[in-house]
Amino acid sequence: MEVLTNGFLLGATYALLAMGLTLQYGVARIMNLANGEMLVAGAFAAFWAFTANQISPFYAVLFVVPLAFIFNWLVYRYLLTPLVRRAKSQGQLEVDTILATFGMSFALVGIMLMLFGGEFFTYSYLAEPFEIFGSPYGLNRVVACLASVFICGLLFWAIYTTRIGMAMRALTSNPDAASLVAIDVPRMSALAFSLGGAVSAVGGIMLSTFLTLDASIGVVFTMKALIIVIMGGVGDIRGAIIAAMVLGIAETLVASLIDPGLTLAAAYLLFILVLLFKPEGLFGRKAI
Amino acid sequence: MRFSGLRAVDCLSFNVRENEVVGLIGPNGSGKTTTMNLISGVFKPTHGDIVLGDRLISDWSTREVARAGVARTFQLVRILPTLSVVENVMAGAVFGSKRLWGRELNRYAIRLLEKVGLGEMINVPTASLTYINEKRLELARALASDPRLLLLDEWLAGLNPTELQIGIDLIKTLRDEGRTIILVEHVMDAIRSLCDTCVVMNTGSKIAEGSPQQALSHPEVIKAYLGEDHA
Amino acid sequence: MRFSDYCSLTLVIGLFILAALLPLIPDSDYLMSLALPIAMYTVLATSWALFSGPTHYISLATGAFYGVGAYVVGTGIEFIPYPVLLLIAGFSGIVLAGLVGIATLRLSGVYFVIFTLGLAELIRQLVTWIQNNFTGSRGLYVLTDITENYIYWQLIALTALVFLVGWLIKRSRLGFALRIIGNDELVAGHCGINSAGCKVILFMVSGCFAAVVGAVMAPRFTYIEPSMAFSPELSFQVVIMALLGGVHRLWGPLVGVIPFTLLWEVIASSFPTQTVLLLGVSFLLIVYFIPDGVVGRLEDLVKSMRLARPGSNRG
Amino acid sequence: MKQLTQLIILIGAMFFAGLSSAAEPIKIGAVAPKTGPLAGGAAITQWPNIQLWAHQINARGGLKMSDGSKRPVEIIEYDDRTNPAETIKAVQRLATKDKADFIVAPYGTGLNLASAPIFAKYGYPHIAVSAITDKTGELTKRYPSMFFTLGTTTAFASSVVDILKAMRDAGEINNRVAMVNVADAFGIELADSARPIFKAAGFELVFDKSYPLGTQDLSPIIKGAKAASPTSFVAWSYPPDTFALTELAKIENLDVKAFYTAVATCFPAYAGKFGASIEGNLGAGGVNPDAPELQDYYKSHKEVTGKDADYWAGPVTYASLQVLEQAIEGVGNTDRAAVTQYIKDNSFKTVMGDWKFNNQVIDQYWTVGQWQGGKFYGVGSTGKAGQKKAVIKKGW
Repeated sequence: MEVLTNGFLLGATYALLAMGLTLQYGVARIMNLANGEMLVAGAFAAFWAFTANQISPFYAVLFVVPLAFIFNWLVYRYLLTPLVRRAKSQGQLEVDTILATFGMSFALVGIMLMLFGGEFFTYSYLAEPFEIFGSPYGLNRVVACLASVFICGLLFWAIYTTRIGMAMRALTSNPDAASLVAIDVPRMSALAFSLGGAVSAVGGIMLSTFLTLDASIGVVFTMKALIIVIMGGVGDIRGAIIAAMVLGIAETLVASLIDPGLTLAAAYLLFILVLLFKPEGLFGRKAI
Repeated sequence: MRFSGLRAVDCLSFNVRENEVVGLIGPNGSGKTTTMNLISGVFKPTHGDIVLGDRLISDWSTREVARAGVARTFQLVRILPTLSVVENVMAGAVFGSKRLWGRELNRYAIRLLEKVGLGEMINVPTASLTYINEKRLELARALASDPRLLLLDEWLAGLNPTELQIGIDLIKTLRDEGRTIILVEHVMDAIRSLCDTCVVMNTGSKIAEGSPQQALSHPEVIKAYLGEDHA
Repeated sequence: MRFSDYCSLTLVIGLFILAALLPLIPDSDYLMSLALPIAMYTVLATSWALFSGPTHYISLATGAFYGVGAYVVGTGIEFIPYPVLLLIAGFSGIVLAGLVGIATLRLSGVYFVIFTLGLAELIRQLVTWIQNNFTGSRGLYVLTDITENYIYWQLIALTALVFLVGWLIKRSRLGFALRIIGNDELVAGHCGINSAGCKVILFMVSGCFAAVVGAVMAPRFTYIEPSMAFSPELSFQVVIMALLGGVHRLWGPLVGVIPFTLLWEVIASSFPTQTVLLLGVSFLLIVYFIPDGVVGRLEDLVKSMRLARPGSNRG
Repeated sequence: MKQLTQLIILIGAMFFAGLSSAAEPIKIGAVAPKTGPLAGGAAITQWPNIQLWAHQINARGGLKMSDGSKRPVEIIEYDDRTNPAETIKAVQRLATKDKADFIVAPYGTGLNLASAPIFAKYGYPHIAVSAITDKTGELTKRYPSMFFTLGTTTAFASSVVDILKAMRDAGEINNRVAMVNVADAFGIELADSARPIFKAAGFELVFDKSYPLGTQDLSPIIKGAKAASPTSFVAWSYPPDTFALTELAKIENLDVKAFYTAVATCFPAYAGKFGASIEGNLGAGGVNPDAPELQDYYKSHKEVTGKDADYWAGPVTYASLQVLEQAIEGVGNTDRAAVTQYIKDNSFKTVMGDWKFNNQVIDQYWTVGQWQGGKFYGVGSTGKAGQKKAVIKKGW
């Protein structure tokens, strides 16, 4: 039970990591390797708010979300749109965006270094025990988990019930057809990309309450998010959530029952197995 | 060759004897190209068998089918743009049932190009070939493997009257050489003058089979092509 | 071979001899510190392009193979002669690439990219776990008398080898098959080509070279830390250098490696505090403004010059 | 932003220092990570100390030469992105292109060992501060200008065992020890040398696991360790895991009498994050913060760099720079061979006390420290003066 609860908490954290990338890759078709840096930037903002201004990280959400949204919109509009226009095929777009966003991740690390320096940053917020089923868990983790559930729920609601959400789903399944039914593809993609960036930044805020981060750690989170998104099936929020849970629980199981030294290896193994036996992801459709 | 199964193509069964030219006709969407893809291994039938000679090839990959001696052209021409004209033909003769290499390969490819009427185009960049020449090139590539069975998927479609005649004559020479060919065509003149047998399909099923005359005059066929009123 | 082939062959051999003589120039130390990474990245990028050029699969596994090679040397240096270790490293690279290739080359492009990116991490963890639980701190120290010059010469020899292998592949049935696969995989299948097999073989060649480079470089680092041996950064640098040069010619990556290494050096030495930022920016500039690589640009230039010359005909 | 303004001030200071004394500055190269996995550590122990040292020397007009003139120092910094290939390249660049007079040792064991051949080749004295290895004998023989200051892996491991042994002999803890390590070179090496030492001392490793570098959730480790009910917990950990393990141990209320985490336990940020709850926590390193020279050091560190110094590698780094400073002034010029010889032959007054290299190695150093009353005191060493007695931890 303890293991499962722990796995659930971790899985929820992973879902938070992956949600932003799901939107960016699934809808906007941008395999954003700078996603982790966005997350670290969000964490930085929370750290700064907490240590310099004694603002609770949860209030930091209020200014981080619009800032991240605008920043990502600018990135999409001015850096990625030219690539989208230039690409002759989906494959070429993927290669181009992978390279471009990798460059961006470097540039973002550089900017964060300039602004904040290279030290580790960490603070204590809600680092108190919280009992679930009789065993203690970090309250900050539990809160992050709740936030994750809330954000996933919100996105779920938005994607499956609103008009914009429907447009996004249309875009995910077929961008060409979407443009035929009068969906403004560039604008919708930009929206999804920016929203994804904002969600990642919020994820960073949550993570900063219990992880020790530094400016160049973003790539670790990008990697995890990529695995989850691909395991879940591209552009499928449900898939991403389930993949995150599966990964979280699997890692905790391996760490508790076999050897903590093999947790990440187990994660990759799971990833390979999913790809080999269900190449379109847990929830993905078969490519036509 | 026996054949049946799959939803896009259902209840279809026909035989092709050696040295025979079989025409596969039917309205758009009747499953002709799907049939070609099934035979050449692009799709695998969910039910039914495909037999080549005495071997069951239903589950074979395109590569295995090709190595067993089946070559094809495509409805939408697929030439290899970054290869030269000669190399395009070579592609067919290196890996399949024929395994030529070196000078011999070069001579062989040029001979085939001359045969399909591209003898003068050897040094022309592939990208600047005209439509009929692209078709000829693709045919030369298919012939390069010296196939037991040649699949021509609307090879004559889109040609102007003069080109059409050239094309029909070309296929005729192939028939006279004793090649086994399955021909998907809309051009009825070609069907009449080239085919020994004709299989008519509609909505995935065979509706008629026989000599071109017989098949084309079958009431079901007329209904399928022209609608109820003419039946 | 034609006369012009002999000319270019002589030229290539001459260049190799010149490159090999570099360490003998007095006061060439600073030059050497640039030439060594250039040689290393040339081998890596060229062998990467051997695979990725024709197949269009972006492999980020270079770091994984490199790390495996380094670890083979690290683990065995105390009781196995060094040249044998190089062979073992190459062989491990081949085996690993074979396994990975068979498992993943059926995946579509982007999954392959992500998988190979994770591969270095996966292997790093397995290696450290094994080390942690079974071999202890063995395999961390590589104390040898192999000097920088010898490493450089080995790399030059590897460069020659990778060019030779690349040239042989180009001339072989395999090379021809790859060009067809690169054009149209469906047609390739209908021509009787085993495209998966061809890709796996190439991936093995490329993995072998990367592993041997890792093995050659191991003595230079003295102390092998897993997090540094299996660096994802290396994989990306190789990709960007190869793409900067152009992957459709054998010498393409070389044309990318040299300017990129020099650019890198200029950035690192002139802007030591903003290195990462500027690297990112230069990376972006390459993606946006030289998408076809230097070779592509050169070829465009040559083409336009020919067109501009009056009376010249095509081809 | 802060760093940028500091940089401008620094450059300005150098400029004016350059004006006032027309003497040509002594070029000091510095290569260490500003990015990559080790950047976080280097930003605390390496870069600020170089900055402090250069500031202090230039503030007093420079290094005194034998001809009576004073030469300021000029720092040439390079970021090696925690990549040994880049370290090698940067050191080579400093030696050949920038013609640096001296080069500060890089940061981290791997980066120091990678660049050692280059230091040796050009005859630069190489005071490898942040390198902990058992191969000091072999390495110093191979590289005659290489010096070690921080200690050996075995000494670190056995010191921890000694402290636990003393506690056990006093009846404060029992034989049950939980040991974990980060699965990277440093952690593997330490765990590997600690295992036999624990066994020889009669301890039982009731939990012995590793975790990969970059693990996000360490709670299975703490839960597992807790389930094994040890009275001592030892983690050969890196900074991010040191923080995570401590936080989780606190949340889980891991009730041990001795709690040891390796690197970063001595960082001011550690105290900043956990406040008073870390009272009694053991960690790698330690100093005697009550020593007057160190108190001065901490004060000026805060003044010049705006940050608090840590309680281990930072002061040692500074001490190594003092060695360099005193050796250059002792020789009176920038002859590297002479300076290297001077370092070998003389003893030095540093913030870490008197230093004398014995076969190029400082063999009196701090190994274990403990948070006591808000300061990190050395409680284990190889013969350092001012050592405190380790106390047991009384809950979180």
